[in-house]
Parts: sequence; C-alpha cells; structure tokens
Amino acid sequence: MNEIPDTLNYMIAGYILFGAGILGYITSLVVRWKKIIRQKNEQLCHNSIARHQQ
Amino acid sequence: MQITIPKKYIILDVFAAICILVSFILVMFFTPIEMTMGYVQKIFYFHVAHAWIGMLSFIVAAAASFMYLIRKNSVYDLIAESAVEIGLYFTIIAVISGSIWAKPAWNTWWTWDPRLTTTTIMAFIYAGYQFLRQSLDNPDKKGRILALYCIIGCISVPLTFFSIRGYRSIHPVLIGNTSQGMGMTPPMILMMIISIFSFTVLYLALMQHRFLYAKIKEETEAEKYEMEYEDE
Amino acid sequence: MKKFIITLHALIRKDFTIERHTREIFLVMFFFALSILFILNFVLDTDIKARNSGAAGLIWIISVISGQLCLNQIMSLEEENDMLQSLLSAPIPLTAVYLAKTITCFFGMYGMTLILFPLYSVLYNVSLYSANLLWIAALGCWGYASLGVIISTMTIQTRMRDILLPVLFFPVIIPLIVAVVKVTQTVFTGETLNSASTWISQLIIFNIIFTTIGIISFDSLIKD
Amino acid sequence: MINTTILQDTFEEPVLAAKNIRKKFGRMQVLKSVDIQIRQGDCIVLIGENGVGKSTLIRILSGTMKPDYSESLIVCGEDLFTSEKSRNKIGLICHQTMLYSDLSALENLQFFSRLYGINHEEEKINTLLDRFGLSLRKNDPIRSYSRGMQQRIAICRALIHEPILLLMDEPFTGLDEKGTKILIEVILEMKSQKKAVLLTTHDPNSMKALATKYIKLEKGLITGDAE
Repeated sequence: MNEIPDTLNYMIAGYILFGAGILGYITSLVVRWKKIIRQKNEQLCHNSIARHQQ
Repeated sequence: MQITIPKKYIILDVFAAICILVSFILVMFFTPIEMTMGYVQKIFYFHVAHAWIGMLSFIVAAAASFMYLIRKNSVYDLIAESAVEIGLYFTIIAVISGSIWAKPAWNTWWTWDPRLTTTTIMAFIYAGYQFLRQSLDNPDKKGRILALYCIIGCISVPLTFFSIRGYRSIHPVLIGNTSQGMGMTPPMILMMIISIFSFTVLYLALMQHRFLYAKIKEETEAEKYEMEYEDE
Repeated sequence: MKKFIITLHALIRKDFTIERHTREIFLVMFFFALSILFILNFVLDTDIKARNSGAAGLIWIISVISGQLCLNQIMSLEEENDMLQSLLSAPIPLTAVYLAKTITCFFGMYGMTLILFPLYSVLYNVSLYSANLLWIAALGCWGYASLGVIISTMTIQTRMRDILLPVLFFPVIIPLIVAVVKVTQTVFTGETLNSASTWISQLIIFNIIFTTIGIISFDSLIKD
Repeated sequence: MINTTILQDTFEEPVLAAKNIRKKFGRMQVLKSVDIQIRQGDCIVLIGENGVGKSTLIRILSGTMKPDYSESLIVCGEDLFTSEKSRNKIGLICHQTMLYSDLSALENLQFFSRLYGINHEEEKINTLLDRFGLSLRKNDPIRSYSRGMQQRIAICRALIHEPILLLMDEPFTGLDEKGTKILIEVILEMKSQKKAVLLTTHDPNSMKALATKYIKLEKGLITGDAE
C-alpha cells in the first residue's frame, strides 16, 4: 500500500488563508461601514445647522 | 436619522454563516483523504469555490456594466462596483490557495497552466478596474468608462483562456494534469457542489452588504459634492 | 461618405503635421525601442538559441512597451487646450475621430515594428526576412492601436493618466500578443502558415471585435 | 397696436430655441428647466454667479455636452443632436483656446476649415488673419504666441465657418486691447447681419452698449431680463 504523503501543514495553511480572507474582508467592510455612517451623521448635523442658520 | 442594516439582510447572513461552517466541518471530518496527495487535497473544495465566486462576480459585473450602458441607471454601476471588489478579493485568495496546493501536489509553487494564468490575469483586470474607479472624477462619465472597461475585460479574458489553451495543445507540457485529472470519487464531487453552494450563499450575503455600502457612500459623496458646489 | 473621408484625412494629416513639427512621438518611441534592444544584448549575449527562439516574443514585447508611449502622447494632444470639446462641437462624426487616432497610431506602431525586425536580425545575427511578416505585423499593430486608443481615451481623463495606461492596457491585450507572437514564430521557423491558421483567425477576430467596440462606444467615452 | 407690430417684426424663426433643458451632475441638478430663445440680431448676455451652470449651459447649447433631458433644442430649424449640419451654424469660444499649440495659426485654421467643409479656404483664412492682425506670424506655432494673440486666433477659429450663432464663454477675459476692439466689431457686425450672439461675462456693465437683452441664470432656472 502506498504511503499517504504528509501534507497536513499545507492544508492548515490553506484553511487559515481562507478563514483570514473571509474574516478580513468582512472586517474591512465593517470598518468602512462605520466610517461612512460617521460621515453621514456629520453631514446630517451640518445640514441641519445650515438650515437653522437660514 | 440613523442608518441601520435592514433585518432581512441578517437572515441571509446567518444562513451563509451556517452554510460555510457546515461545509467546513464536512470537509474536515467527512471527506475521504486522497491517496496521492493526502490532506492538502482538502484545500481543493474551498479553492474551487473561491475561484467560482471570482468567475461569477466577473460575469455579474460585466452584465451589470452592460445594463448600465443601456439603462443609465446608477444602481447597475453600484452592482458592478460591489461585484468587482468581492471578485477581486476571492480571486486573489483562490490564486494563493491554488499555489499552496500546487506545491505538494505538483512540487512547484506555480505552473503556467491556462486556468491559473487566466485567473491571475482576471485579477489584474479587476485591479486595473479598481485603480480606474479611484482616479475618475466626473460622476456620469465615470460610470460609462468603467462599464466599458469591464466589458472589454470580460471579452478579453475568455480570449486569453482560449489562446493559452491552444498554445498548450500544440506544445505538450510536463504537468498535463489539471484539477480534473485527480479522479474524483462521488463523495468528493458531492462535497464540491456543497461548498460551491455555500460560497454562493456567502457571496450573495456579502453582495447585499457591499451594495448597501456603495449606495450610502454614493449618497454621501453626492451630498458633499452638492455642498461644495453651493459654497463656490 | 466623401465627407467622412475628407474629415478622416484632415484628422490624420493634422496628427502627422504635429509630429513633423515636434518630432515628439515617433523618434522618442523609436529610441526607446532601440535602447531596450541594446539592453537585451546583455541578456542574450552568448545564448544563440535564445536569440533565435525568442526573437518573435522579444520584438513584440519591445513594440508593445514602446507603443504605449505613442498611445499616451497621441491622446494627450487632444486633451490639451480642451481640443476634445473643439472636436465635439465640429460637424463631424466621432467615429471619424476614433478611426483617425487608430490609423495614426497604427502607422506609428507599424513603422516601428518594420524597423525593429531587420534591426533585430542585424544586431543579433539572426535571419528573419519573410514577406509574410508585412501583413502579420499589420494585423498585430492594428489590433494594438484599436484597443489602445480606447483604453488611452479612458486613461487621459483620469487623474493618474500616464501611469494608469499600462496597468489597464496590458492585461486586456494579452490574447492579441499571444496570437501575434505565435504567428510570427511560425514564420520564423519556416513552417507553413496553415499550421498557424487558428492563431491567424484569432488575430482577425480580435481586430474585428475591438475595432467594432471602439466605433460603437467612442462617443460615449468622450461625451460628457 | 404698437405691441403687435413689434411682434410681427420679430416673428421669424428663432436662431436657437431650447425648451426645458435639464442637466444633473451626479445628484446636483445644475439646470432644472431652462428655456432660451435667441432671435436674429440678438446679443444676449448671460449673467449669474460662479458655479451656477453658465458654462454648462453654453456647452449644452453648442452640442458638446448632452443634457439629461430636453424637450427641444433646435438651431436654425434643425435638431442639434441628430443633425450634424446644425453644428455648422454655431461658433464656440471657451476659456481654453481650443487650438493645437504645436501647429501654426495657418495650419490650425486650415484643419478646422476642413472639418467644417469650407470651400475657398485660403482666401477666407487670409482675410480673417489680416483682420485680426495676425498674418505676419501665421506660420509660427501657437505655443509661441502671447495669451492675447492666442485668444484672437481662437476667435478666428470660431468665425471661420461663418456661424449664424456665436456662443462665447467669458470671451473678454485674457483678451488684449486690440482683440477686445475687434471682438466688439465682430459682435456689432453679427448683430447688423441678423445673426445672433450669446455670451457670458463677469462684468455685465461693460456690455451695455452691445447687449440687447440680459438674462440671469439662478438656481437652475432662467430669470429673464435681469438688469
């Protein structure tokens, strides 16, 4: 019977990559999302102040 | 007014998470270990799924771009933007994981296999698209130029694939076996289908969030533009 | 139709007149190609086999890289002083503008490749003379010009301009380069052209597809 | 009674009739609904604050920019967007000179006269150059000219095909004294020949002698006859 080559390390590396990839993308999306929400709120504040001044 | 993620989005998110988790467990504990390659063969399931997502979003982006050119509706532009970004991400992961797999399987990090090469070129086109998007200003023209570039890329990629495939058929290479040459058993095929399905669900979940993000970003930017315009 | 040709002629002639006055494009492009050809010397120095087998690929890569200068320069002529707007306000079809640019760029590229082939064979002592090269080079250059003009029209309107062109252009031009290199190689090795018929048809298909895209979509690229 | 005679007098086909033009930039509605009619012999001065969309309007009327929506945009009885011929009737002068700076004045004018399909181009070019005082340097590249001279050639370029309607965006900015004089002459001549002029300016007072009508662009709308 043939010996099964020991390639467990490669598999673990591969799955760490997949996990990191997916989680990394989700994290980047969350970060960007928070940033844009902050910006949007600032803008809304700015707008309401501007309206108030008028 | 506070912007929140709609409730119905979360259903799909949870479903996608369950799908990915289930397929991960299935891959780890219930798939047979391949005789010639050992454990590393298990990368294959997720690798193919990643590459599939890359292809899928490429097609989605091209279709959305085409619709944008016809309908001039900015929604299609946003879809293309989201699809390209997610596609670029998954394609890069697919290429790197393929490389990790190739090292023990073919004893080399990289081969000029047509599929590998084409996928990488696809990633280059995606990257070019992102650069182009960053450096265009005029909002209307931006959409048109990007859509056209996406369509050109979409025509060019299959041409590249066929041209390299033809090249290999004239000159046989040392490593002739691509992914199909492994002699997959039925459980493997089943597992591959399951993982492709779960990644498609994940893709849809990511797409909806990315699309929402793009929409809000466009609104904020338009408003900023407006304010600057009024200030002038 | 007659009017179309007059317009086309005027547009092309204008580009050539500018080139005659400034000698900016062709000479710079040519010397750039020449310097790459000389740098290659240090790589190919002793390897006679590589000189022969790599000839087709090397020559085409040199023309692709230096042709990029031509594309940049030829389109930024129109960007300067709002010339695009001036052309838009004239009673001419924009297709003519696209075709004129493609033809000018084609002549620049074609001229350069026709010089490069004999120059390579002189410098590296390889015999590369074949009448077939004339039309193969023409097909390659036309495809290069037709797609290149589209892409450089996109990039001149961006903030990054010159540096963006190769990033966007090279990935999409690959199928053309592969095909044209293969056909050229077939000619160099002295095989019959029948063996390269799939490549030739691919070359022609590429030309047709991208020229059509350019003709259809050029106005949407430059109109506001 | 008086009113009707005036109406009859001006009851000709307008040189340019634009109805309900709308243009958005991104989400900003720059032009909401613009109606403009230019009649023969008019010299209309378009005023408005910076960034209000004057240049955009000029560009749309010259056919170089497409509006998002327009009910009609007719120049001399022909639709501007479908008929290439109608562009033959418009002369355009913008901020930029719109000339190739590596070509000489003569070559530039030759090029444009070919684009516009003009017969006897040599004569026309020479008379124009003489009139604008440029014939001495007609073979030098535009690059070597002073700003004022470049602007004068830009005017030549706009006049080479003898347009019926002249659209000018800030034509007096950067123009030297001689050029200003000639441009005023040109405008007067256009008026007397029953042609039409539309121009924008940042200094409306200087145009009092020439203008037949002032219109003001405000918040995407034309508020007519502003003084």
